[in-house]
Amino acid sequence: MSTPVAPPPVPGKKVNHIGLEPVAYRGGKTTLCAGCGHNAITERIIDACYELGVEPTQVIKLSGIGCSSKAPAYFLASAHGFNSVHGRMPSVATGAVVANRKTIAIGVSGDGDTGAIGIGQFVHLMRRNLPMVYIIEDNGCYGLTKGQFSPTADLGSTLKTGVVNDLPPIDTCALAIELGASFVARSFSGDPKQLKAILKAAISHRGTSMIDVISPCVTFNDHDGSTKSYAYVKDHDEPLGDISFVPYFEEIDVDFDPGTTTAVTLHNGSRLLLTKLAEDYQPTDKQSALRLLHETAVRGEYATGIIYVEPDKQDFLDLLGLVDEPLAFLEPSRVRPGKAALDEIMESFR
Amino acid sequence: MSTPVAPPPVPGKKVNHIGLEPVAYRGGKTTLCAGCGHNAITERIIDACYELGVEPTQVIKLSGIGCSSKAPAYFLASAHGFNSVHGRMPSVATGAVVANRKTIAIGVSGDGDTGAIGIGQFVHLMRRNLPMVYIIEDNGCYGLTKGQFSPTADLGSTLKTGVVNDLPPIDTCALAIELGASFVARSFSGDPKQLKAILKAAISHRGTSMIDVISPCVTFNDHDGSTKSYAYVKDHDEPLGDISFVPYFEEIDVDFDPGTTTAVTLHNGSRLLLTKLAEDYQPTDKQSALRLLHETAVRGEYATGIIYVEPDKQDFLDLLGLVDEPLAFLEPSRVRPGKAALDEIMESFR
Amino acid sequence: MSVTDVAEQEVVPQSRPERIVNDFAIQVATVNGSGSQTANLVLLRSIFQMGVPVSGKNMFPSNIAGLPTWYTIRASAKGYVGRKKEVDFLVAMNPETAKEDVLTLPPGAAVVYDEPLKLKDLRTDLVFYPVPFDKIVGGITHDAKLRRLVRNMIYDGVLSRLLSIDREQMEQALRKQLGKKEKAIALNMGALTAGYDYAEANLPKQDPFVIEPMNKTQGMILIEGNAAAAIGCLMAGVTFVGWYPITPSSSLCESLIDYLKKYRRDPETGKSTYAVIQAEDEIAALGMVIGAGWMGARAMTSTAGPGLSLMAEFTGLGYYAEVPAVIFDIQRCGPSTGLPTRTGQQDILPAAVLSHGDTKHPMLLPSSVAECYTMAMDAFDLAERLQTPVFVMSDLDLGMNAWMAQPFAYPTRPLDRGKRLDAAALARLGEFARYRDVDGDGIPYRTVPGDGMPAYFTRGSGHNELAQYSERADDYANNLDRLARKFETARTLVPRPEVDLESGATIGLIGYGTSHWAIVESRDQLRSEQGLKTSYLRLRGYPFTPEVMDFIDRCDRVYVVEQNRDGQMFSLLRMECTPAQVEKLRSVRHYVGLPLDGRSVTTELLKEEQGS
Amino acid sequence: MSVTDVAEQEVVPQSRPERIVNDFAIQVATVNGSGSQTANLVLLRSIFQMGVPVSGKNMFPSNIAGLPTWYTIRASAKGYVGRKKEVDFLVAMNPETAKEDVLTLPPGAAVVYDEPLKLKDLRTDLVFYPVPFDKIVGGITHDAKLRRLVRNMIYDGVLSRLLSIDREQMEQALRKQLGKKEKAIALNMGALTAGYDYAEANLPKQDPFVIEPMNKTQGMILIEGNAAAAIGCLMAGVTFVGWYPITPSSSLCESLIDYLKKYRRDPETGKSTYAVIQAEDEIAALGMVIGAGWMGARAMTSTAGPGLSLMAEFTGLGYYAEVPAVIFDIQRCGPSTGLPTRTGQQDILPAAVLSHGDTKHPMLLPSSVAECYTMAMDAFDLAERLQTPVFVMSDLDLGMNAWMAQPFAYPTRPLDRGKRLDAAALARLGEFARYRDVDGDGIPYRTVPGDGMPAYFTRGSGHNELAQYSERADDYANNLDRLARKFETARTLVPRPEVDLESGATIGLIGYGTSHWAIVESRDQLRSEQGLKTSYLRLRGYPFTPEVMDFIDRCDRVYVVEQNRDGQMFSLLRMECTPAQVEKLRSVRHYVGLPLDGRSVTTELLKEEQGS
Ligand SMILES: Cc1ncc(C[n+]2csc(CCOP(=O)(O)OP(=O)(O)O)c2C)c(N)n1
Ligand SMILES: Cc1ncc(C[n+]2csc(CCOP(=O)(O)OP(=O)(O)O)c2C)c(N)n1
Ligand code: SF4
Ligand code: SF4
Ligand SMILES: [Mg+2]
Ligand SMILES: [Mg+2]
Repeated sequence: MSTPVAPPPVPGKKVNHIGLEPVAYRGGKTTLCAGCGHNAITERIIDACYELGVEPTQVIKLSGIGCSSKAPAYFLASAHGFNSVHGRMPSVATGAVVANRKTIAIGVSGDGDTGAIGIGQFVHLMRRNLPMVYIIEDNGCYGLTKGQFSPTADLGSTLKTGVVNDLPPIDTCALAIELGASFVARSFSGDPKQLKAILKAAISHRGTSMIDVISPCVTFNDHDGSTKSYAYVKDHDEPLGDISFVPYFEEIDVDFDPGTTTAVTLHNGSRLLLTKLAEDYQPTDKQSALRLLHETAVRGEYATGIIYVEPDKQDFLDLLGLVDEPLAFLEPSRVRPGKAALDEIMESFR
Repeated sequence: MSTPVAPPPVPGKKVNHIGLEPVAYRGGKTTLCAGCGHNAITERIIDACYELGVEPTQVIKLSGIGCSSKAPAYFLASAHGFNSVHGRMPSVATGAVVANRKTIAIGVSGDGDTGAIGIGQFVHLMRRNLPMVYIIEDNGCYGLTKGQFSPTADLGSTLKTGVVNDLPPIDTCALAIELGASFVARSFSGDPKQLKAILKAAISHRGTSMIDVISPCVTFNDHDGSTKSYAYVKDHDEPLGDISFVPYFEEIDVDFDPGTTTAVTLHNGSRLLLTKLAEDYQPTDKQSALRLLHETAVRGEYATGIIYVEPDKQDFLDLLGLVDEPLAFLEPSRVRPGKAALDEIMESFR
Repeated sequence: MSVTDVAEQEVVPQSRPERIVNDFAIQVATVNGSGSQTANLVLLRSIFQMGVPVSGKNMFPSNIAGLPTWYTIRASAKGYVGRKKEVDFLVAMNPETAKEDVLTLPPGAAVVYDEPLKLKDLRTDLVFYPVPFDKIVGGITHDAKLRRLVRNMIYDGVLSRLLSIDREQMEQALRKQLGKKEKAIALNMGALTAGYDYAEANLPKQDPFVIEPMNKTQGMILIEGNAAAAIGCLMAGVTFVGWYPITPSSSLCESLIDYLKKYRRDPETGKSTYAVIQAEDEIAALGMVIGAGWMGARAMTSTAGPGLSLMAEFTGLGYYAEVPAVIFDIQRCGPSTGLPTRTGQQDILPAAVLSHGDTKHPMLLPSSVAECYTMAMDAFDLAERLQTPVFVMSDLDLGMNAWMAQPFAYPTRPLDRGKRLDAAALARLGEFARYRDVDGDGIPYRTVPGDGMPAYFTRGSGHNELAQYSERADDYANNLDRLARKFETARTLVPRPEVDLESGATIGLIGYGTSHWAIVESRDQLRSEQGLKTSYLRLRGYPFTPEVMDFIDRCDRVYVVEQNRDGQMFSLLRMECTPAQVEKLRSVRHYVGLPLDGRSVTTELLKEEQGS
Repeated sequence: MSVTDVAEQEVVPQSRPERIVNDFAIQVATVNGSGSQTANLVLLRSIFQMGVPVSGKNMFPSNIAGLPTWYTIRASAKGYVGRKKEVDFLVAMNPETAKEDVLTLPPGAAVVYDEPLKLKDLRTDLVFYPVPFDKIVGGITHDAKLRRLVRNMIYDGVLSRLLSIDREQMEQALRKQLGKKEKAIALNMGALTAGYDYAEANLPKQDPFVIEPMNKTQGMILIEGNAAAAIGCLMAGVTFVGWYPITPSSSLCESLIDYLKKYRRDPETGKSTYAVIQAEDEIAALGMVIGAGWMGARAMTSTAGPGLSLMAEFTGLGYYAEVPAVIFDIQRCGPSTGLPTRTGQQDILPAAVLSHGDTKHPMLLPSSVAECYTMAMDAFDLAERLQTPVFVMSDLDLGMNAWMAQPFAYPTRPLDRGKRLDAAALARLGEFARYRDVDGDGIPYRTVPGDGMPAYFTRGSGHNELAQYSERADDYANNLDRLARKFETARTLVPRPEVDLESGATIGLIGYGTSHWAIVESRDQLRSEQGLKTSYLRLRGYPFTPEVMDFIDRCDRVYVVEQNRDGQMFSLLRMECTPAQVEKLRSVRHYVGLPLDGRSVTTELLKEEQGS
């Protein structure tokens, strides 16, 4: 059966505060490339859920289509999952969360899934402030269809084929803030400490928690202008002539202090500048959050951390004024009005 | 025939600098409600094109679906027009402009057409900075389908049926600036002087000119909390019981000095606060433009004027590196490579 | 009337009898946005209240105000409620169309018209009643806005006099329309009376048309199909609605919102036992429905052609991931944007096979407002029973026009929530295999998040019985075969057709949806005018049930009557019928955007019969 | 091989002859991302260079690295290039699938395997050749990454020895593959030689399979259908491409981009005579194409099932607004997401009737890479001639696998830009009426912005001949009738079928697309094994041309062979055929995601024949 039930905790074994072992938070074996940033994010989701003591069966996992969107199969095996269609996970999540308000929804998307085909649904999800965690596993390319640019690709980056990206990237964090998401963060798949902390905060937040996680595609993402770029390596290391060959990479790990900037060298040799928000950064002002994003972007840096949060904003379920019980489980007597109601209605048409 | 050719100018008659009379810029008879803001915008488009001396046959007029999207039929009768499908005009415009770079494209959309179903294509159009004028005729509702909320409806506004809008509006100007549009303005259908001036600037700009024009729907848009709202009037003036009745209104005109805030009372009695940008406002800084939008929004005001402009930004046609001639009109010899090319290609597969 | 198809010339003008009682069509030609709806509905309702079977059809333009619009009221002692092509009594208020409207009338018709239009001289074979509306309205109120508004009520008064429609019934109908707005009622009654008085004083009756009381509408209601469907959804216990406005479907969700607000708020907390979300488009609307249905909610959406097209991808996902969803398609005419305010049955074939990659879907085919109500409930039960998207194919004519009906009966059947795995079932089956055909009907058991049963991973992609990802050929083929089996099960569950086998008839008719009303009338015409007996099968569901094939077998020739160009149901039948059955099938198609009328069916059928 | 359908047990294992020359299938089972593509293509190409007809089929998973993948190379002296179900020679490199791969082999097959997999004892009726790949690769390089990469080249060396494939041809093929990368070539040749040497020293030949030189591929090319289609688009003078990546269609636009860059830049300015835009999704991709086509550019997009579904609304707009557009559908298996890396012909019916509100579309049906090339050109001509969206229905098997072909001929026909109004035509016609059927073929004249001719207003909505907005019934019906007439004109313009009438044959086969190759082989099997003669019609376009009906008339029974569950082309035929023709039609369907093979057709047909 596809959903192993967690074995009863053995005394002395490591368990969390609801008595579950880490294994209860694991999922199927990944089919992503070794070293793919997405796998690291999966691990952090597992860690965060374990440490928070989230009840796995209370979680629903949703995604669109892409390498990233496969991730929900790789964590929380005992949670229901829905790998839906490309770019339209937000609508499926909206229906699902509204139908059962007791669930914790974790959505995983890609930068193509969200930024291209899915940007319309993304905009409206953010605007609704639907309570869910929305993770973009952001590698600036379409991994699953073999490396085309996504709308978060950096200006001037090049494809393996030499095509140069001429369009400016969409900043999903700035967009989410502009549109009304009440928790907006950015992190890096290779920064386990920060990412886990953000995920825990995101799961605990009530409202849309949007996290853009930079998550390098070791197979296709490829920045030009670096002498160690994939293109460069390919030219100078001739045996790599097989286009179907996927090199094996170790995952990258970084750990740096809040308030500092660190440079990460990616597998293809390109450099990523990460600026960690200082501990005293106040993420409650929209204007400063947007300014921060623009200023770091101009410097070619990514600001990471919790960029904006509005803890008390009404979420979509509040706005809908739903009963406390999940809509999906209401008794027939509560959803089919009595005969008197029908009679009254009929009378109005007489 | 649907496209009357402008009569040769009569000496002594009023003509513009390319020798055309105002009538050459007119279109079919409007089928919109009397007093609809959209009609006023149509008039300003006619004025602006006439005064600029735009060659009407060089213009293409594009739209999605909605009352607003009918507008292209009502100006420049001798220009080709395309009333396409709901929310997808940006893609049609993209194909059209790229296919013939010599055209001047004027797109007309609604707030539902752009903000709801079309927001994804809007985002990507802005990002591409496609040279065209993109006008949103913004009434905060779906006129053509009888008054449902659109995503630009104000928080707390009510439908005729009493439904209250709980979601915050999307600010299409802030979004356009964030996404890379190089000319972003807001105006009011009832401010002919400002609107015409903005339209002239927009047509003259090279890149995407996005103009959000507040354009009241006299038939359906209806703000609560005003004792003169449509709902209020309906309650207190009982004969208005007919749901198919559309009141007849005169168009509203305002004209006010830069730097002041003007309150406009709409037909339904609700008030609109317009802040006209001071003459020394510098619309070239993204950050200040965004700040301005947010600050005025918080005060419940609309800032009108040219909010942001980046005159030298490369447009999409530059990025594509197209030949100077329209792609649509290239000679067969320029688009079908010679036999040598095919031979060379065949050789590569041998 | 300028937009309608012109009455066939073959219908030989007979010399009219002196009195034509309760059997004629009134058409009111106005400009939309001019507030004629109240006047028209009062007219309709007062005839209805007099016990005379009646139907009303609104032909309105795709804008909000200022374009021609026509409202046709047909009184029919025999109970015909389909469209009647010939207009007998015209009320010409619209200068733009008046001339053409008059020119297309059959001889002997009567015309009430706004005097300044000077229509009198257009023809000599009609009865003309000029009415100086502006002058009359001047005597009623000085407020210009109100004048425009009550002007239309004057023609109600004129007609009340000319057609002998009880003025008290008119007042009662007006009160029904306007509720407690006494001032408005008084004003409108004033206009009505003024019209009546004018007619009495100036317009001697010259035409044969009169309304006389009957008792054929006792206890009945007058309701639009969309409202009826909304009531069905309410009674079906819908808990989730995701929608996007589109004509002619919006009023379904909008009525539903009203009912939900009134009848589905928790009496203690005031909180809602439902959610309605106006989505950003139809893709999102169906996406939400799929999400909610997957979660176990009774979820639905409603749309029209362009929305149907946009729902193609998600419908395929629903089919393969096996998620219940109810989709109302209130069909309109043509493409995006087509003629959004005209009717048709043009989405039948696309809906049946919507999406790519081998998909087919059950459809319910309501003909009446009563079926809009019952089939809404059927649709939810079927969707959950079959775990698949189910389409309810209504149309503009049914959805947006007022139809007579017996009051709807309270449902006796409990909600069918389908095969949901519970502890007992799990114990019995030993193991949960989401996509295993345990019962041989192709329908597997499902669990939903939060029900305490085992989870599974849902995907459109290839999967095995355990819902595990699989690209294996055998898994793929097995799954497809099971889905095909499930479609065979659907065949046993969709509503059976209504069959009327006439003894001695060799000709059969197959129809569905609103075409029904034209067929009923056409059969009578064929019988009375040609002595031609016909049998009739009205389809109520797809896939086709065995009765359909039986019916064809019993006939020599079968005419499939429908409102589209391509013979879409005819094509679906052709795909399944035996050659002998195909041999018998003929296609009768109507595609002008206006509801099908009996005469067109009769003419078309006779033409074919002469050929065959 | 675990994901494929298992070879039928009915195929009685015959005692194999001692030498089987140029008539067997090699299958290489690896893990994707392990870089086996070079080794496999070198193998394919070297056999091809030896003059032996060959085909290669890649069965790859829907991820990027780490899952099982199979590459099958079929050598066939007779020139069969369809799939062969039985694998004769397995190269087992993947521990995960090795066991099942071996267990499903027919008796007498040979297995080269990675020694540690210990497959020898699984069966006694096979020939096993263990090869210690890691040990051998250790002797070639010390760089771990390079080792993983060239490891696969070793099996090429082993096969070169065992199957007598010329090592020089292998080197040449390798050079073709790697271009001028001397270091890479040297390294790979080292691995190849090491494999060869190992086999020579340790693996005495025990199986019957050998490759011997022939001269059947002289002058031919090896090319994938998507590349061929791209070349066709290039030669068709495409100027606008709007696309969105999706397997298996991406490589069409990606190859096209390469060609356009090389051959369509202005020699003087370096500027492009084309534009390619990666759209934000398929709706936008087709929207752009419609915009560009409306403007007069030759515009196209390419997609697969999920994208087709998303294009439904715009396709209907294109149909009704009469805008040329070329849409390639490289069909894959199942729904969204389905099996994106498996093949099928499952979008035929949805594409034919895509969109709502009475629509139907011409389709071109390429079977070969040559037709991918020619039909790409045909599609642009047809789209402009007919002013409508035209679909080219390819599939994954054709689009992404390498096929032999004669080099493509340079087009002799000039571009057909269709009925564009010019001054002369305007003078002749007197007036421009965008939607008037001047020539009786349903095709009106058009103008485009900037051509100096009169403008018109384009809309999906109802319009009259002058392109003016109209909701009139007669305008609507006239327009629909003209569009139907235009579809009849399309019938005369789409490519005619290829018909092979065998004298004395009573049975006919109808096929299209890649099913062709299985049908060719099946016909030979039927003839040689059963003495059963068959006639054959290969569809090349839709709507059906008269030849199709003629063909059916000439046969007693006609089997429609296709790769989907629902018999989609069979259904389209049933929709149009006379009852007598329907009587003859049978459906042979194959829907496992893998290319159809001749044996399956033969078996299925014989089963039906016995039944009939
Ligand atoms: C409608 C549709 N169009 C296209 C595709 C093909 N497709 C699959 S994944 C993908 C892009 C994935 O990119 P991203 O979301 O960034 O995920 P990544 O693989 O990079 O993690 C595309 C275009 C599809 N599945 N469905
Ligand atoms: C795919 C699709 N969905 C829905 C509709 C119905 N529809 C027509 S116009 C419109 C909204 C128009 O609102 P807006 O763009 O704000 O224009 P307005 O009428 O207010 O000017 C809708 C929902 C449609 N035509 N197509
Ligand atoms: S292709 Fe890129 S994104 Fe996809 S799994 Fe591999 S590394 Fe990750
Ligand atoms: S309904 Fe509103 S938006 Fe539409 S035409 Fe009338 S006033 Fe304008
Ligand atoms: Mg990505
Ligand atoms: Mg609007």
